[in-house]
Amino acid sequence: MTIVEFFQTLLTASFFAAILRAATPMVFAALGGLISELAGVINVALEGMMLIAAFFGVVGSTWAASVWPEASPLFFALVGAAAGLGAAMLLALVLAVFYLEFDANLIIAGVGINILAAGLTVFLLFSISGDKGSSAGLTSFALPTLPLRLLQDIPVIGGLFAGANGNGHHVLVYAALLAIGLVWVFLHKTRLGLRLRAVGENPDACRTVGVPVKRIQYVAILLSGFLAGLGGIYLSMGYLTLFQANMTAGRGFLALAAIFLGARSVFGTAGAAAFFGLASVFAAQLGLLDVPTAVVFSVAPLVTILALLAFAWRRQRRTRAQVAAELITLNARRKDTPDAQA
Amino acid sequence: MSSIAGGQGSVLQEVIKTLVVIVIGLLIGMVIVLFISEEPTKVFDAILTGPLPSASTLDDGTVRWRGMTRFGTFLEDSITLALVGLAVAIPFRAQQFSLGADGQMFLGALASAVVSIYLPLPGIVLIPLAFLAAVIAGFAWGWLPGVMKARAGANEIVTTLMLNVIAIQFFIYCVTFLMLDRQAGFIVTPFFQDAAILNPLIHRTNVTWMIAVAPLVCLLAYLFLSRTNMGYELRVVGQNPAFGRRMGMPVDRTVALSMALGGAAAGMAGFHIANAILKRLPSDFPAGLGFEGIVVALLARNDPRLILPAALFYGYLRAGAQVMERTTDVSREMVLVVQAIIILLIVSENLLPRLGQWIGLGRSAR
Amino acid sequence: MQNEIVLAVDGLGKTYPNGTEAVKGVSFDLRRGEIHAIVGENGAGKSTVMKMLYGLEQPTTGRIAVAGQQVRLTTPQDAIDLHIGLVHQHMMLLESLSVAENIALGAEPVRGPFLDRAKMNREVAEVAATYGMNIDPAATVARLAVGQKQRIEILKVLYKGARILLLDEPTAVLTPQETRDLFKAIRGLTELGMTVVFITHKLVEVKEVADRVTVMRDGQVTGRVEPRDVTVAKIAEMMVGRPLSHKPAERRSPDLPASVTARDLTLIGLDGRVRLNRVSFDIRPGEILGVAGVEGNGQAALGQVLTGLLEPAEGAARIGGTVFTGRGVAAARALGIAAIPEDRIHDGIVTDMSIEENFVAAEYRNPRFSRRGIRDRNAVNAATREMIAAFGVKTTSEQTPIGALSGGNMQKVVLGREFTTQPRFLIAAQPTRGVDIGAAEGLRQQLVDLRDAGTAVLLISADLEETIALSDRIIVLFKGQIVAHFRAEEADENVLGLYMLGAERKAGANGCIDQQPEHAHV
Amino acid sequence: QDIQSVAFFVNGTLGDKSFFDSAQRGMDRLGGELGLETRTIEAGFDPTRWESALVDLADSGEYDTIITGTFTMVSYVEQLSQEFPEVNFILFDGIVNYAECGCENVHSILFKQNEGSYLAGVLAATLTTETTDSLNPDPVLGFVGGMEIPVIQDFFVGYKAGAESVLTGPTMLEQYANNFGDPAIGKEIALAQYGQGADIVFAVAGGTGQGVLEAAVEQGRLAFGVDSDQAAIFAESNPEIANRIVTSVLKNVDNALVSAVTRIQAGENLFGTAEAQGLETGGVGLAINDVTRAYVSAETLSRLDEIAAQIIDGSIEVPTAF
Ligand SMILES: Nc1ncnc2c1ncn2[C@@H]1O[C@H](COP(=O)(O)OP(=O)(O)OP(=O)(O)O)[C@@H](O)[C@H]1O
Ligand SMILES: Nc1ncnc2c1ncn2[C@@H]1O[C@H](COP(=O)(O)OP(=O)(O)OP(=O)(O)O)[C@@H](O)[C@H]1O
Ligand SMILES: [Mg+2]
Ligand SMILES: [Mg+2]
Repeated sequence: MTIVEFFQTLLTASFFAAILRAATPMVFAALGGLISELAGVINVALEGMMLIAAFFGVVGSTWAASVWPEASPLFFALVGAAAGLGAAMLLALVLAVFYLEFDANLIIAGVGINILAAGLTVFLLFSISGDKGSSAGLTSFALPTLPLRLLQDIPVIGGLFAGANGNGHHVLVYAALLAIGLVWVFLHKTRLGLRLRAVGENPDACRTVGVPVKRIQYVAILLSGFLAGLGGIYLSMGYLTLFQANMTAGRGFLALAAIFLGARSVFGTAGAAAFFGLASVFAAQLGLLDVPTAVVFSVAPLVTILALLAFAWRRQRRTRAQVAAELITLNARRKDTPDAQA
Repeated sequence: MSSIAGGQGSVLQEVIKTLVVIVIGLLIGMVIVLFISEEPTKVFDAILTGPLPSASTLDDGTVRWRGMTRFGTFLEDSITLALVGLAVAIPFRAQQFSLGADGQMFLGALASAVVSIYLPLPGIVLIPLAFLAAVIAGFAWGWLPGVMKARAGANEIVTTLMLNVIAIQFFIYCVTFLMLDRQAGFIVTPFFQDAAILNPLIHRTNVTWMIAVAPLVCLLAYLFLSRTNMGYELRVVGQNPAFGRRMGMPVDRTVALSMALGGAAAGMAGFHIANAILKRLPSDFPAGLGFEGIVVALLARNDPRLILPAALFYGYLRAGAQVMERTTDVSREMVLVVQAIIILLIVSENLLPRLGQWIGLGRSAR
Repeated sequence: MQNEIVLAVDGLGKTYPNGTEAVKGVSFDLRRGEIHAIVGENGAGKSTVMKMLYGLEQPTTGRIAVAGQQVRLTTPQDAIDLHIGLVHQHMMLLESLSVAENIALGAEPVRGPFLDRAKMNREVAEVAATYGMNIDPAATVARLAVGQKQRIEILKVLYKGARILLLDEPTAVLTPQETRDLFKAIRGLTELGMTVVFITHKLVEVKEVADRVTVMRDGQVTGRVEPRDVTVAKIAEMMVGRPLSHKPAERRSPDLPASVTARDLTLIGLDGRVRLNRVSFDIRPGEILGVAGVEGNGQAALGQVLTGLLEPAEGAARIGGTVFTGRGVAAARALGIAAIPEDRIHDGIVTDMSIEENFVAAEYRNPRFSRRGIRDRNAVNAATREMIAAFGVKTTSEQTPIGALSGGNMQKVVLGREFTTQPRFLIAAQPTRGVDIGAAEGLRQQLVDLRDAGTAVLLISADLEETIALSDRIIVLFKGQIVAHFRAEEADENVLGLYMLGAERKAGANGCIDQQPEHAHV
Repeated sequence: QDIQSVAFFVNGTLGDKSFFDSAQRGMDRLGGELGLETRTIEAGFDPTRWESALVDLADSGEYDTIITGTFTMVSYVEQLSQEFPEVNFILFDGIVNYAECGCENVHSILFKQNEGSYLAGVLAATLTTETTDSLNPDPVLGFVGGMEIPVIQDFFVGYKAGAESVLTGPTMLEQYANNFGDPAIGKEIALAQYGQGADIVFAVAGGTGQGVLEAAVEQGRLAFGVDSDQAAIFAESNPEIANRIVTSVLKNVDNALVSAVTRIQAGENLFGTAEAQGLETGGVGLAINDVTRAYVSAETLSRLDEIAAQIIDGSIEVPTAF
């Protein structure tokens, strides 16, 4: 395949759909991470929270099907989703209790949570299905794909809503897009959002005006568990319809990076997560060009690092320019009004 | 987060607290084992005495030692753990949350492999050269995020995680395309030259003179931190960079140096794994050891003097866990779960008082 | 009505978890409409009492009664519900948020889960107007001056309906004029029936404004007086436990050529704001040049430029002819520059390290203390002991973490460290801020001794009394420019205040010796 | 030599739906059918532990025979066979260098996965031309490998040769995921290959391959599985997926192990030798099941049988990656 052909494939709606698909889990997790980061609690355990949600999503749906065999697959999937989200939030609660009650170091506790999730999912998977690798032996149910006919009929951009094969995108893809807006509204338009950001900036100041700092940090960590959980169940009940040991494969860590790459703003973070999605789609497709995958997989982290450096460089250059400009106006002013001095 | 820089509180107090928490963690693990295992006594035996060799007298009266390998695994593992523990502890002392030990270790191993495979030199030169190459590679890969932090304020958690990915992919690329042993049938470099391979000190193990190097490095790290100006700067900058700046200390250089020194220790771990244990490098070199380093650093409260005991303890635990997963019905995943619980408990500065408070609710309410 | 007791504490005690017995059996009461001052040395327990009244700390013993009802205050919200408000010793503001958000935080008007920003701004403006403190609700706090921030702190409390205001050292950073404005506002509040408690180290203020004074020492109440009845010296004696001899430093202006010459120092901040605008001055060896100015007008920036932390955009300062600005801290220190930072905890010490390791920080590379990068711990230890003796640091050992010392003792170590370097030029920023009268006297004497040994000193202090008492000459900074230059004996707090607020300015003023200092007649 | 107790050393974990699981089925049969004492040790994915765990196992003296697989273990087995002459080793999917190490106590079993793949290539090429709803007039065939290693490449080489024996110049998409455990990447790659017009994607990628199967469902295209009969694995739990897996290239490690042990029990001395299991011995093959029969005409099936016979008798020579 030639480069030209390759780039032609990039410009199709299905490529756009692929980016959305790949970005969705990271958008969720990054938004979750952003919320807790803004509340002053960096969440290194996004990975583990996603993983545990992915697992319980699958197991929950299987379980629902065995308990209420006559109900609909959508119901099974919803039960699974609830189980997955519940599990992720439970894990978030563990992190919160250890950090907020037991004064555990946040980063290391996060690492511990990740190990816990990795061990627990495989252990339970084996106990339930007798298989350590994946849940292939279980019948699990995915959340549905939603065609939005009205939007798809819009000329030109309608194609973006077509999804991979005209059936629209997965519900959670829409949910992720919606979540970007909702998180922004939450952070900037609600009382809880204001308090949350205030807690992150100066907890002591909040305490003195009666803002319950600890309670708000609990809420922030649980919310980040909830959003990471959405990312997790998307992986196992949308992107794929199975659980695979360690199937998050570092997406939680990329989500964490996205927060910083996005300069801790909602849209920046979502944009950075989308970029990581793009990079992973590239990684999958560049293979067709005979580029070694090792090179392709290095692109996203490399760009992240370069972007962080570029931010810093631009910031420095901008302040230097600002200082220089101010000096010029200052000198001009001095010349205009020589008697400011005399 | 200040607790992580360590150094405060009496050492004895910290050690006792750590021990109590470890005991609690182990007890919780044992309770779990009681629930899931049908042979709990065998499990406890495996985890507590598994790493030790056993002697048996044969019919002809000769004594046969079995399990030297297990004992060796325990020692080998402890060496690696001590080095990656140091790799985490030194940056932590400067208040840098480096999660980059993994990548640094990969590159250290790779650099050592290049020397060990391709330079036709006698062992007496080759081994020190390979060691040096590993140290320099680790140093450089640690220095990089250090400079980015110091100069550009780039969050080191993010940069080190990203640099890990890059290092690992680079490693895979090198092994797959540049150093591949085409005869092997899997993705691996050729065996190192014999001269580059460290000789085992104990039969059937890979315990080599690295067993002397690891404690020596810990000692050097301790002397560096406590006796040298640079070590002093590192501690000051870790606790209060603004103060360091006002005292005219080279804060940026110190931040970068702390990460680079951590990287050097990680590079040594890479050398140990490459030249003492694997003797060639497969593309699926073990990732995740950096996180184990965090546990060791934590157990040792970032004090280089305690790194070795902590590594030995943790190494023993891990070796016991391996014996357990190989000889009993408890799976390796359960070991991970128990390990995670111990980590969580150990980092909980306030665990005992808070638990006491919860248990004695009635009393504290008064 | 005037005598109605709105709050009473009885036998209040507090032992911190680390064993510090900060407050022991304190009793006092507050009457409606009074201004009640609480004075005491550092660590006397004043802030701790306030925190207990505000629900931030729980008393270990004793009772608190509000309007005759015994109460338990477990969170600030409990106190707020009882109409008690605390303005902290340190500013507690969210710099990135707006004035209105800061003021309303904790009691934000909402519509459902959403903030009602319009209502919030309106209400904040109303409250501000009611109490005569005009302020723009939409402004970002980071951009405001200290005096305005102080006002926000008080509005925060009033907005939440406080009737009892606890003000912990509200005047520490204010000019006399701002202080007077504040007192006027406080008077207004008490006339509306509110009760104000304020803590201060400035006894003159107490005399000026308080209806009653409670004196604390060592966690206990050692005196309850009406300031009308006693002298300042008497209150000071109750605080310290012994009479204080208050003799002003003897001045001697040496007629030597200047050793430190700063010319046209200009600094532009990262946000493009002009922090220093052509600041020029000279200091002779053995001379103290005082800098007066409201916080935020360039004193801190001046200190940071002179210590080498920041590079000036224009201009330079020389010592003995050698430029020492813009070359980094280490270079400046090598030329004999020393500095006492204004924020002791943040910039002056490493709390978790020992006195010894804090002491050696300025000179650890000196061959006295290290050779070839290897530290000589015995030498450090010996020198530390010497310093502890010379400066009278109260400690059990030189290995004690410095964070365990009281503020005054910490400051002694900081001074000890900088003085031991035998500097040619010392920049002393707020050398006695937050230090009690007794310790402050000692520190001032040390400063004077250093001056007498021939060191040039730049004294930056928010305490005008101190500036006037110690300096030989005084410059006033306003918006980064020198607006006046006085001989200290001719300066007067009120006149200085006018310049500090920008109400008066001398065109082209600078602090050079060839510019004849002005006489203080306005 | 008598075999009584057998330990299976897994340099990884079970659950790969691939040859480790297949080998484990063999172990189960050794325990059940032959009544041997068996034990499986999962050493995990950390290569620094493999050598010592294997030594420990040999040293324990509890098992007279150790079974282990993959080329990764070759050098360890070579070394240990000399150190522990009293222990027997059976190595599958790898071969020791008998000339150099002697290895009198090692039996090596290789699989000619290229032969099975050749048949898969023929079948894929036939299907893609028979399928009328093909998007792409030029035949395109996909292949997703786990890692670029000879054992996996061997599958591709055979697959390609088979396809080329039917069609002239089919487009062969060959891509490696660098990972045996990331189904999401597998799915993304497969979607891309389907997007390139591939009707069939052959997944030789362990867990990563499950993503390929899901992509097939989503795109309504076809997939080939590997090692075990993957349609059978999914038949009950997920018929939608099973119905997309036309066939799987089988690597019957279980059969090979059971047969080797049985022959040794019967007195045949296999130690010190290597054997290659191909179509002839039933070590590899194509899974033919209901799904296969639903997609493939009877005549194509019988043609596959003919080709298999030709491979066995040597009239067709299948290229290999080794
Ligand atoms: N959180 C705390 N934990 C332990 N000790 C404390 C704590 N806060 C204050 N202390 C100690 O309690 C004593 C009283 O402190 P407090 O802050 O009440 O003094 P203060 O009178 O307000 O002093 P200052 O004039 O310096 O503000 C001091 O010895 C102080 O070191
Ligand atoms: N050019 C600069 N380069 C780097 N940092 C700067 C620069 N200008 C100002 N800053 C930073 O901004 C902070 C505030 O400076 P600013 O000039 O407002 O202080 P100031 O007016 O002297 O304060 P105050 O007198 O209230 O203590 C300084 O402490 C410094 O850290
Ligand atoms: Mg106080
Ligand atoms: Mg200023």
